[in-house]
Amino acid sequence: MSREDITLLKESLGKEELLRTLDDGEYAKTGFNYRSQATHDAIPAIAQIYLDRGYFLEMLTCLDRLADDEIFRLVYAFNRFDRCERHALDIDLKPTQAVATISQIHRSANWFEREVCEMFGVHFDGHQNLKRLLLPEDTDFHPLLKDFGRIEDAP
Amino acid sequence: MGLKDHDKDPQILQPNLVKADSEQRLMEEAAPYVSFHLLDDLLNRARANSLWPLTFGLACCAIEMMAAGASKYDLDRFGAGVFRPSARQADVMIFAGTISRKIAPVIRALWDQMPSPKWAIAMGGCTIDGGPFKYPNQYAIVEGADKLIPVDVYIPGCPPRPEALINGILKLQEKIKAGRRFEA
Amino acid sequence: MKPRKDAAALLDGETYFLNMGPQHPSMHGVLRLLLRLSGERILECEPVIGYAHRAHEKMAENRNYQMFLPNTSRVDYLGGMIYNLAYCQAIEKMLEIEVPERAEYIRVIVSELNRISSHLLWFGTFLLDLGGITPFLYTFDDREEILNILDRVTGSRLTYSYGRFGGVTQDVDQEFLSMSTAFIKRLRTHFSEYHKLVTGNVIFQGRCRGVGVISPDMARTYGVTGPCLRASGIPYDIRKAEPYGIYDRFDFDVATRNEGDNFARYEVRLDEMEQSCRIIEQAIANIPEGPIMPAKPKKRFKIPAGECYFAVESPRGLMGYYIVADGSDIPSRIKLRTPSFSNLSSMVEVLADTMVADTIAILGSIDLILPEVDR
Amino acid sequence: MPTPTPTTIHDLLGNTWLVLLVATAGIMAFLTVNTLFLVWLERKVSARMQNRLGPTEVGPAGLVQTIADMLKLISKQLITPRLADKPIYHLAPWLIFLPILAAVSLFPFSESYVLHDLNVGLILVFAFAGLTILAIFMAGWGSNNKYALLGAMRSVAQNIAYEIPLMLAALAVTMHAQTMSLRGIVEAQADLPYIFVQPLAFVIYFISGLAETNRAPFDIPEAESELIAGFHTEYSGMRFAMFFFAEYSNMFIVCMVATTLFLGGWHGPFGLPGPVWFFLKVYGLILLMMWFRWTFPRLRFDQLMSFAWKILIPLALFNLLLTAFIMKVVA
Repeated sequence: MSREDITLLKESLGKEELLRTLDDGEYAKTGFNYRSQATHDAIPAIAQIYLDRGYFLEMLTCLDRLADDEIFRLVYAFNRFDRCERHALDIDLKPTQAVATISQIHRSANWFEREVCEMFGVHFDGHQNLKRLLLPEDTDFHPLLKDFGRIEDAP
Repeated sequence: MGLKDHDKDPQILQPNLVKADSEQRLMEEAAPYVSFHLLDDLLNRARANSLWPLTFGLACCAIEMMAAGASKYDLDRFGAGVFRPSARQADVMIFAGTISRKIAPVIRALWDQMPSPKWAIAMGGCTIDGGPFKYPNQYAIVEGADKLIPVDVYIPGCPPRPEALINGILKLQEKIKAGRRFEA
Repeated sequence: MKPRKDAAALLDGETYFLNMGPQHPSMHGVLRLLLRLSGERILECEPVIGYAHRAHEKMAENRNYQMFLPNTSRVDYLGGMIYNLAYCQAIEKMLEIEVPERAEYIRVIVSELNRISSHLLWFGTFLLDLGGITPFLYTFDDREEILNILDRVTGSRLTYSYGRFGGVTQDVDQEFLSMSTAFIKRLRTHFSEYHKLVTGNVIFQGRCRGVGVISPDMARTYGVTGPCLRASGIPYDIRKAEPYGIYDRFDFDVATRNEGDNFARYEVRLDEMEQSCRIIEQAIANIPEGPIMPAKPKKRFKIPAGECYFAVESPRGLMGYYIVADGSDIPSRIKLRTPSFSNLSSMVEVLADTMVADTIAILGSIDLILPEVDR
Repeated sequence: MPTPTPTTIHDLLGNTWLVLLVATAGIMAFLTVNTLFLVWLERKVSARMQNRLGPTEVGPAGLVQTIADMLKLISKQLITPRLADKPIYHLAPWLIFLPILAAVSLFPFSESYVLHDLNVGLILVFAFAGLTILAIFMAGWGSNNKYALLGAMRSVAQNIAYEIPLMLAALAVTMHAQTMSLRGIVEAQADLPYIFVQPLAFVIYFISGLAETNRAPFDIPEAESELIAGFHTEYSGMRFAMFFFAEYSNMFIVCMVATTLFLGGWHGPFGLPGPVWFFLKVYGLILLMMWFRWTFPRLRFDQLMSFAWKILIPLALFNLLLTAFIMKVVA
């Protein structure tokens, strides 16, 4: 893990308006070299910086924390090809909030965002084709929500 | 035969079933007097020995289906190795893998496209009852191929070995030779 | 006679739509492609996926960590061993379990055997997509050998549940090792046959060279990984970039090509099989005696709140488990980052402006496993 | 050398109508048995090439396998797609089926077994074979299925492209033989088969013939991995069987023409009956075709076309000119 790159990232990302926090990710334990948190409107700018610096979007997923904190947490993982440098970026959303799409910046986000929208009902503003990805198009539920499809609710 | 029997039949409420039922009864009643036994026998034997499966894999089992068609197991020995990509030319549909709810209508359409007489083999746990993906309140899969179409032979396993598939096909051959189809 | 709008369009040179799949002989399962065509040239392509969606991620939230183990090998049934062991390794990382040396070596051997068998199957089906039927049967023959070997220790041909948290279920014997050695020898002699039959063939080269080029930039923005990425000139292999298990102990090369076309992907996979053979040989030479499970394996456990991302190199690329624990014995969330998902998403761009026949060739060359895309 | 008077079937039976009936029945029976045998052979040959056994369980060495297949196909339901163009859809299998009967009747299996000996026999064979394209296009169009139509269009383009080198190659032979009668061409090869005189023409003819019969590596109209089953995607049961029958019979015809034109027909280096030599050569060529099919991957459509127009046709023209030039100079 190169120090210079982190300094660079800190300079561009660590600005108050983009990131709320920027911590060491404890790689040995979590697999992330860096972990940061941002507000929901900062993500396009951050994604652009990552793209310019040679990162790719490895994963985007969502955690349903409605029961505990009444939030959805979007987890973006950026990584690069020339060395292992995995950065996690958390974005906390209130259930009613939408987040800006980065599908025009990292094109892999296109399907990731569709999947998150399908599974959790999180809306991505500006996404061109936010229809169902894995489930039939007439599906009316979001299966990965914690209160959906619990075994104990089964008839 | 008269309608009297049918009047008592609760199935009268389902007209389609009644029609099929009355046809079947007609066949059964006529059977002792009218018989193309020799021809039936010959055709059944031909059908049994020429089961062309539809090239249609759903998931893991499809790989074992391919393996069964490959050199080591060689389904072609039994005349069942001619995998036809077009449903119009296939005789047997091997369900090889999990049936998701999204694919279910497609399967139904494919089955309807196949010309009679046709047969279905449910290969693997998923197509028998949902297999490992079945749990209370699941949302993704259809629990068993027989929810969609009538299945003739069930082959358990996850996935079944190619030997098991061959055995299933031999069982289907026996069934066809005996002239039995779509038992309830 | 009904008006045949699409058919007429085909003759008039207008554009029309063609629906490929989900039942199509070369959609590798249940992929569906919506194509807008002009003649045989593709103007637009939209993959429709989800026909093999089996809700693995929801199932993970419904059962404890051990019970999810059998699911893992069914996500990607061709790299089942690698997926299965990766899940164990992720849990071991979270629980900080030490894995015995011998188990680590066994894991490497079976993983690489699994990788070879996956590549062999790809080789056959790729040629099948191109219309060459016989190579498919030859590679299946070789593949059966691997399945025999793995069947011997795991009891399963395809969907292995061989890994346990802390080791593996069964120890391997000398017979297993000698079978593996014999297989590598056999495979190497067969490689020259494959080259004679396929690689040098003019028709094959004509179908592959310059077709379906993925540029390095395109690969990055779509998150393409695995052989598809390495064929574009980027030597990114998790086994080297982020060595897991004991992969840092082995001497092997990352196969790359620069062209990024079908042929490059073909060559990369062939080279990779050879590299896997090298790894297996080294592992067989160095495998120590000893236990295959920790002295006190964890039978029932809870994982303290926290999260872990664990990536491995599956036959198709970067495969990651993102596991979030909430302190109970049931995972709060398991996200599977699967390579085919991202690789397939790049097809929207790669397939544009190709011929129908090329579509089949390109899809074949990127090696899709649909249940892995749909999870 | 005095030529023996050909004994035709007319001399044996006398009555023209009877001749027609017997000959048609005879050819039908022969072609059916031949197709069944060829399909069985193909399955066996491919199996051996692929370390398999092929059909073994149905009859001795699986010989009854294809009969079972045929009986099954006869007894299958015939499905007509609702939106099909019905007259065309129904006519297509017949149209692909009937010209084959006509074409086969023209071949001299030996010097004495000739059904019709016409002085334009070669042209007629090609003319009948040309009808196949029409039938394929009708099948593709009538099915109202995009895959079928794509297959049909590919087939038309391919057949037109490959018919030209096919004809040009055959033309070079007729220049040598100075006749278009198939019998005459064979008789002209009593000393030396034309393959030694016209090796290039033979290669061109054989490649074009593969393309004409839609055999791999030119099986583009029914490219299984691309177009499901191509032009016959929507055909089931017996109608499909007729296409299947036509494919193998066309293969047979192409090889018979090759034998007649290039391999010296019924002539052989040592004394076996004429028909034996004839069929040995034909089946040898068919085996070669099968070998190709199970070895090569498939060409792409544009590659196929450019191969025909840019390589085969110029080569065939060159060969024709060269033949004409040499014959003029030598004469």
